[in-house]
Amino acid sequence: MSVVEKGRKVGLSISGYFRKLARSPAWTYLKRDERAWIGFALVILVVGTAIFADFIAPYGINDRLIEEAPFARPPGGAFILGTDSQGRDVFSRVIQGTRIALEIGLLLVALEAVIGVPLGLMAGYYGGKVDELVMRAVDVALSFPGLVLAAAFIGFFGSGLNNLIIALSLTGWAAFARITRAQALTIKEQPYVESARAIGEKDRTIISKYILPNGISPLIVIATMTLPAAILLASALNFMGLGVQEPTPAWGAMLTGARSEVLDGIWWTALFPGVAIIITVLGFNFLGDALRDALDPRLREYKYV
Amino acid sequence: MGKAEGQVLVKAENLKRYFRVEAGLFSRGKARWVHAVDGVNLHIRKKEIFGLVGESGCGKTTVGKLFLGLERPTSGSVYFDGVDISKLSREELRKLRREMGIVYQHPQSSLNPRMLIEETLRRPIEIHKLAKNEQEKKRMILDVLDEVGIERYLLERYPHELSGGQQQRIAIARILLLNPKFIVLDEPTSALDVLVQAHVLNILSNLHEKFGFSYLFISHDLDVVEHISDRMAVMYVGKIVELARKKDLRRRAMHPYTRSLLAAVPIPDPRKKMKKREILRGEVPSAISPPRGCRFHPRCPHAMDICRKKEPKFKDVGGGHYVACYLFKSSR
Amino acid sequence: MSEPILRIRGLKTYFFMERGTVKAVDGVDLDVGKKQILGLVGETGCGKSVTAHSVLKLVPYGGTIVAGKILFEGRDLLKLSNEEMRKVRGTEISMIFQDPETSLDPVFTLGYQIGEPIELHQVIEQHLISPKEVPKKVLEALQTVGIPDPKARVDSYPHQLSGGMKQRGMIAMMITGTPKLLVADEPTTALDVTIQAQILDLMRKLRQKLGTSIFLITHDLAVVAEMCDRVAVMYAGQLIEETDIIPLFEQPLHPYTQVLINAIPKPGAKRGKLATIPPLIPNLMRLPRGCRFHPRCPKATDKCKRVKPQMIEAERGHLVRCHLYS
Amino acid sequence: MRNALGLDRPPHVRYFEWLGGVFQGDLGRSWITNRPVSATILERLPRTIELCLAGFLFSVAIGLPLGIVAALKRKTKTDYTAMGIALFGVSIPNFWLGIMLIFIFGVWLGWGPATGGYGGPEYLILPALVLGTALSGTTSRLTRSAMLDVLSQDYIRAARAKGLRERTVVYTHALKNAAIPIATLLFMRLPWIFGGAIVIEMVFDWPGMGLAMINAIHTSDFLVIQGIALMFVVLVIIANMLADISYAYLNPRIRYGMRR
Repeated sequence: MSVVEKGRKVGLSISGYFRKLARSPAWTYLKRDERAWIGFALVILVVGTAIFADFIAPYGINDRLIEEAPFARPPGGAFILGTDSQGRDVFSRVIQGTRIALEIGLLLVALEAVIGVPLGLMAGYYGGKVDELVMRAVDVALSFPGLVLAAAFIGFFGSGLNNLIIALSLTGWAAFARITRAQALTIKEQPYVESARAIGEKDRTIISKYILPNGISPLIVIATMTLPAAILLASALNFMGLGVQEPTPAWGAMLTGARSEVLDGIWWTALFPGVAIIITVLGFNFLGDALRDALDPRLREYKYV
Repeated sequence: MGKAEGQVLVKAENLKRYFRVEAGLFSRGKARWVHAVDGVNLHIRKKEIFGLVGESGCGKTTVGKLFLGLERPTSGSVYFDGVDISKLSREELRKLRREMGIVYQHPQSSLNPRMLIEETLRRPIEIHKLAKNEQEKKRMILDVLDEVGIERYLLERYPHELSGGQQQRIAIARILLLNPKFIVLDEPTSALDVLVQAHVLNILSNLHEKFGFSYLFISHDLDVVEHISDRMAVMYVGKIVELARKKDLRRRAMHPYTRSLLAAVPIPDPRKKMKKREILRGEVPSAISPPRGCRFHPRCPHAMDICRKKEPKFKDVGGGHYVACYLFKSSR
Repeated sequence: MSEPILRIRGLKTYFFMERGTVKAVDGVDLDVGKKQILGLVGETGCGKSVTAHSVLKLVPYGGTIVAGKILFEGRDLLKLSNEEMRKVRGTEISMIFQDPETSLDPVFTLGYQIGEPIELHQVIEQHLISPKEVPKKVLEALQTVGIPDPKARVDSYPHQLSGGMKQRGMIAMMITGTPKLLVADEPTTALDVTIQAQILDLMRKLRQKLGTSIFLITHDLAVVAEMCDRVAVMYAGQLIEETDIIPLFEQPLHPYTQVLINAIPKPGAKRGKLATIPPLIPNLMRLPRGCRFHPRCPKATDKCKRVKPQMIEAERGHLVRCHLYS
Repeated sequence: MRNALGLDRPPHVRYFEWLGGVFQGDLGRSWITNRPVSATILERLPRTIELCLAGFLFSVAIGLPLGIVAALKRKTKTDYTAMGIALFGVSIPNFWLGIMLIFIFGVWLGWGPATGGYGGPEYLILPALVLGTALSGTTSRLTRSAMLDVLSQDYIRAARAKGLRERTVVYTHALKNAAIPIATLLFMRLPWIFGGAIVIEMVFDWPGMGLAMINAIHTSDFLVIQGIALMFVVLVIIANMLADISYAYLNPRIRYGMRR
């Protein structure tokens, strides 16, 4: 009896999910993948910086620290990454920018998943007219360059953080919808779904207990890989002045004026926000790649013995 | 036919199931139809093991699904215990599910990979509210484990941590919990090695003995079907060509296709090598555009003019032996 | 029996994985005689397929041949360079695979794929024929394997052919060099029984017509009974019994072979009474001490748990690896 | 003034009027410069295409060999290095890379036109290089996985079993099969280049459609935004058609239908 009780508890608890994960081949693979560790370390660094930004940043983002020209001073002394053309500390602004980048990335991915996943599930499981309609929309959204559409949207409705996120989600949801639909379609055909129907499960239970849990892995991968792409896109829009506005220290926005500044030899205002973007994006990309390979059994180990 | 042989449990009447296929990129809109099941009549009695043999794509799996209402027929009816299940609503059918079950070919994919074995076995009890309390649920699960010879510690495993034979026995256990009257076994041993196959076949036979289920045993393996069945039928391109008691089917095989099939099956006895037997030429035609007349005529060594024009009727030639071929006359 | 065409001695092929070493083939000795059909049977994962691939030195990614000799007409294939070995493949030794659906390249026509080895081996390397004769040779190969209307089929892509035709096409592609040895890895497992009968028949005819020896790997004892002259039974990376076809079915010596033969459903076998043994799949990373089969063996003794049995000749030409006969 | 521009009428009416004009080749006039939008587009489209094409070619020239080598040397240092480079390529913001290259080559080394602009090949090299970098990362990752997929197929094993040279196995059989997904996905990702071009044009002052669009956004020149967005839609449709055609051309299953 005790075995059953134990099994029951494990089956339902969260620790059960991790036990399952720890026993799965994907996890053993992931643990041995250096990319996973590099990615994990970088992501921890970035997230930690975002959380403790107020403690790390020595100055406020808008403090004008240099009284006389030239306001842009090279790295050294009190300002380890130098100051910008308005005499503000580059280091503090880069640190505070981490929060904005993550905020945009996470909000965007969450919004895209909230739109895309249910649509994909419905299209895949029920098929028919719903499917056709959703897939037509997905095709259009996927083939359109997100940046162009976002720029046009902002051109008509104005800039700002909210519009930036809405503008980018106009195309971004489609990736989630397509993957979810593909998952639902494949899983629906699996004998275990049909045998669930054969023992009398309801549609609702089949979707929640059979299809979604089995299709979650690629969604995690997609989310992990969408996040860095979203951060890059957002920074490009910020750079073009179409996203968040001064004096908010978004990394992309900090580079807007940098192009003319490098012509005067002021390279530090351009270099460091870019490095921050690269670290963040690289971290999530490493993690995403490792996850994808771990969760895609085709690439794992050897084909047969 | 002899009523003494037991009452009819499941019956198919002129059962048809067509599937739509899109023709391809450059000929959109011209949908074609796969005639997967094209007019099948058969019945299965209570406590009977009925075997259905045929080559891949002949429609035998679809017959199994139609019998359980997992597929809806294009036309014709399936009666289960006198009720026409093709007329039931989704919800009525769902409730009827506890009377029947299905076991699939690939055991690993017929168990939810994200469910512990324990929960997999718990689901049927919960769906149909078969137990009064937690205590009873546990007892039911442990009882059914004993039936299929699975050890208790496997309950807290996931399907991928079990061997193929163990997975298949769990799939059987899940059905036993419902205590159904009728079970469709769709190639249940085809993916297993011969020793594991023997094990699973033994378990199925013993359970049948003990609980008196009716089985529809579907397989491409004539020897396996013959081993386990009471009566058996041979399918070819959506139609049943011959149906008989198992002893009669081998000894008194009539339809030329049945005979070729029997000749083609390798025999595990080196003194009976097939060298001298005739080998059937050609391949199974597409179910999208099956041949006119008798579907076997392009490959049949005895094909006559009439075979090319008109489809032969499925007729009783005596002793519950049915055949669809012009070479034989009805007993009536 | 005359000098065998293929002699395998002490072959070991291991897969080095991060979780441990899989001894897929662990000391196999085997002879294939001239014009003989030798069967290698065993359950999934016993190493029979890896043995077949080792003969052509085409072990899947991750595997290595660590020891042994593979003597083909006296030459040790394991000592050949990659380039020398390549020239052996497709001319002297060929291989046919299990799944015809995936073994033909989908983007080339059947004729091109059959012509490829002819052009490379017979025109470029051996200067046997002129390039103009290649199409004729392709047609000949198609005729040999009995593809109907070969002229039309030359320009077909694989997706335009049925399963049986694909398998014939693959065989045609592999016999263009009239190989002396054909390694067939489960050649009919993916086929329907009427097609299987056709392909088995074709293989027998090829042996007669071209004098090819066949090394047939299968899990199906009935196919073995139909095809083979001699049979080896493999269990957990080792051979456990080797004998001529009739004695194998009529006086199997090893307990494993005995169960294997009695587990096949045969006309007359009583329902529910097939022979079985505990369905434990041997783990090739952690093999039991003593005899590898002892945990499942109905006749196991204490000795079996401790001492590794050797292959011995129990009767003339009948080898077995079991303490019962020592 | 409001009357002349038609701003007194409701937006949807104006939109349908504009749409009606589109079919006659009339995209309206910019309210800033009073130039016909179609004239602006015709002037700037070739420049954007020139930039995109150069970037695309660069990305294929770098990405394809990198991906093939990585797949052939799977799980070796070469593979890890190649894929590390590729991952770096997709992780660098292209506008930042542009700025850095301007600083290094234009300002620091003084090798080229630091201010950007449009002119001879010396103006094209840097923007094309930057535009191609991210895409070459994607291309090589794509090529690698497509090649790995193909190399594990049974027909590759069969090709080896008939004694073909490794060269032939890889460059005839594997590459021709891998070309199907690679070409399709590359063409499908062509629109991404157009997206990238907007930013790059701004960094390098390249007077293409992207720069015109950004200027229009900053000046709320709606008809110009609308016209250019429409032009991008057309480019996207063309890219998708190219993807379909290449797929059908490379894949005999489509070329010869599914008849059996």
